[in-house]
Amino acid sequence: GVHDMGGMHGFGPVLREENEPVFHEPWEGRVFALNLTTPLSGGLRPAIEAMRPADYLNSSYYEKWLHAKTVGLIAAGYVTEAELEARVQEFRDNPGLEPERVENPVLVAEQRERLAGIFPPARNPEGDSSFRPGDAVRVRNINLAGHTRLPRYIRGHLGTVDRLYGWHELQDQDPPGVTKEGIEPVYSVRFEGAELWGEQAEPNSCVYIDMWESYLESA
Amino acid sequence: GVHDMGGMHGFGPVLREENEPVFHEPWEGRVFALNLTTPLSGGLRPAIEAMRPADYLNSSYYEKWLHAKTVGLIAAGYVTEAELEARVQEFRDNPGLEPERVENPVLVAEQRERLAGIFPPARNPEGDSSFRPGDAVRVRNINLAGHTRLPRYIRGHLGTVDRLYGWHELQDQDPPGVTKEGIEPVYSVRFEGAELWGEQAEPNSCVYIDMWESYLESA
Amino acid sequence: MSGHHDDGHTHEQNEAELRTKALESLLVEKGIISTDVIDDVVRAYEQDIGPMNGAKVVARAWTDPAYRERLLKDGTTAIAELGFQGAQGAEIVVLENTPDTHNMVVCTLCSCYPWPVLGLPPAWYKSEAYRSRAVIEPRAVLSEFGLELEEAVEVRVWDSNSDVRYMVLPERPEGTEGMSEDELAEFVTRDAMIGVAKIASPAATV
Amino acid sequence: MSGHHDDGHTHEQNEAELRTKALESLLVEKGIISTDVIDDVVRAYEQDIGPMNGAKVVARAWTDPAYRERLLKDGTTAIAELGFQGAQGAEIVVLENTPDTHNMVVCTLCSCYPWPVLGLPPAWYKSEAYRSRAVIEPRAVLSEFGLELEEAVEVRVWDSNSDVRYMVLPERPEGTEGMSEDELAEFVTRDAMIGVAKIASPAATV
Repeated sequence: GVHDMGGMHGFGPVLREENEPVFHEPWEGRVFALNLTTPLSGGLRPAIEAMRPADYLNSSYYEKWLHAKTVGLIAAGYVTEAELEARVQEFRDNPGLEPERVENPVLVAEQRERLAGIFPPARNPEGDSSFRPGDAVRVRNINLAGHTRLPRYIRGHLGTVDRLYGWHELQDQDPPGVTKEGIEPVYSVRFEGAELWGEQAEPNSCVYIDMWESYLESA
Repeated sequence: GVHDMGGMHGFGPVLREENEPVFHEPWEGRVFALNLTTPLSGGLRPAIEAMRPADYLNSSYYEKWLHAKTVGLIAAGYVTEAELEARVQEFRDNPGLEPERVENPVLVAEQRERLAGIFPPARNPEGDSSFRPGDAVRVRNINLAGHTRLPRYIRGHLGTVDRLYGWHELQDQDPPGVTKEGIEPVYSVRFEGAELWGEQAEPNSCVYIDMWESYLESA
Repeated sequence: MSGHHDDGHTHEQNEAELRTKALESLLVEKGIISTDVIDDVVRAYEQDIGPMNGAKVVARAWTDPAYRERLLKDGTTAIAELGFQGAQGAEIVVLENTPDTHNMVVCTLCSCYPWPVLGLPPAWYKSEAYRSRAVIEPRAVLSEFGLELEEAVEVRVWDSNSDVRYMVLPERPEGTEGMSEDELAEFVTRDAMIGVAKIASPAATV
Repeated sequence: MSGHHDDGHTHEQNEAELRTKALESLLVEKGIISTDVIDDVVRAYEQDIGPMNGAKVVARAWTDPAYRERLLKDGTTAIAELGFQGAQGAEIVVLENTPDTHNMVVCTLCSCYPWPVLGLPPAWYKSEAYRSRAVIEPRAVLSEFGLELEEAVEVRVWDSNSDVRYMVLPERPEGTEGMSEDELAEFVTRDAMIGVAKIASPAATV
């Protein structure tokens, strides 16, 4: 999808903002925190990536989160679309109305503890791995329609294994919506700029990217 | 840019319209004809491809033409931005106002003759060519920021020359805005689906695409 | 500038319409174009330049083996024999569909299309969905058009990225034996000449 | 549902704001979250979890060679020594910038970022321009940030596509000899820890 934009031309200069706040508007902070405190399996990315490309490019970062979180909460049965739309209408009809405040210090303490901990993705501490640092590898030409961690710009290219990070769960979906089962070695793999971008590569530059073992074949 | 969308996922089903008119609104026909009758060097595509990706995806086909034609007519000095904006304002302020009608049968006849003729792109009738039908070729990994006829999905891939079409002018721009000089052989080259899309390729399918000779190297 | 529209309708002045009026008005005022030139081109593409032209080419090829041979060898010239040429037709290559090979045409970068024989492309041909998907999943796309091809049939997708334009010569359906060229042309559809459909046998629809 | 905002402002109720209110209101009503949980998380990321954390890590690495070694060997554990861990920090790899090697971090597919040490990413890091360009023209991007690197310096771009998160350990600037860890931390910028800037020598700015 259009989210897979590494190496794509046409997005213009990188625009920076001086003294940027963490959240530009209060609702952004609420959406952020709301997402962090109601984790859903699979996270937000598949729903964000399933947005119409024009909508994806026209939505701000937290608008995408809000969209995906809403989709996820409805799918998981936390809220129904009907009650959500009814509630939106209430707020629309009553400008200045704020959500009712409910405090629960026990929940606050629990969430603090949870958020201060490490969130290790499920993984094996060790196992077999096929590649060693220095090995030449080629990225397989995999073109999944669903969520994947293998960007287009790297497919088919030759690289060199830099190091093994450990064993991580697969995140790719095939078919879309169905996460592939499995835990695999994940490597950092180095690709020379000239390999990725040909004559248009900048001098003396390279990309390191994390590759699940099934993305790779010996070269 | 985002216009280079061959093989990109996420654009949904192909939606068809029954009994579709040639033009959905009168202004579309006017824009179409206006473009055809005031040809500008380089055509519309570079300006269309230079649109912000979000605008590109949010604009209809003739909205893109209108945008690019306006950019082109201003750049070529046919109209100034100031007089155009002033005229837009006049039409905005006067709903129902139509452009003044001026008739010129001589111009109509001239345009008819021009449009009924063949528009041959400048090219040599013959010359040297490096590849023969059946030759194995690899597409060079060229990543121009400007207009190019080499889509991303084909770069780096192996194909087979099917036939030589003739000698065509280069259309690529490098740097953006500057069309490369030269006339080259253009071939039809065949790429197997599995070569382009790996395991996700559909069975017994292939792509034929036209390749200027400098896009190719022997494989 | 003059001339109010007096058809009594309130026009919603969308931005594209306003800007088009402004451009046309300025170009006419400057003598670069005239109103009737624009009218004439619009009329030509609305009435004269459309898939009925390609249909005549196909019907001729179905009934005249020598023409068929010329058409497949040099599409541009054979098509010009029937009087069709012009913008977006400098070099037209005709692709023959057979029981073993199915050709379909796309333009992934833009929406290039053989205007002299097919007119202006339908919206779906210009859609991002068609442009992105035709090369990676042509069978899935054909299936949405109602055309299911067996695996034994090779699907060839032609990406129109140069000045060459492609038109498909569909298979002549059964049950059309003895029909005249004009009768045959009635059966030939735009979609079949793009390669996203076959032409149904008239017998099948009785 | 209750509680009118009574600060006297007229709020423009944008759609995202309305929908966020509706979601929060429903989730609170159902007891899934409470208002103060949301307040607490917002406050944490506005006040406690930000680049000042990463700056402490960098300052420690600059002044404690053994820590530096641990940090480069196992970033996650060494960073946790200073009390920084949590969401988006399950595995943090620290990349050492040297006179010969410049590392910079991007996430082309999304906007992954090492929250425990850098907080939430700035808008430019999440921008399509940065995500698309960092891997194909890193030097051009760095140049827009005011950083011109000689060709002899290898530029390494790290695309954060797995659960591993990257943080850059910038070079310690000249003129900071004898400064304390706390003083040094003041000099460390977010952009230097993303790898789009170097840290200026304090002497240079006098």
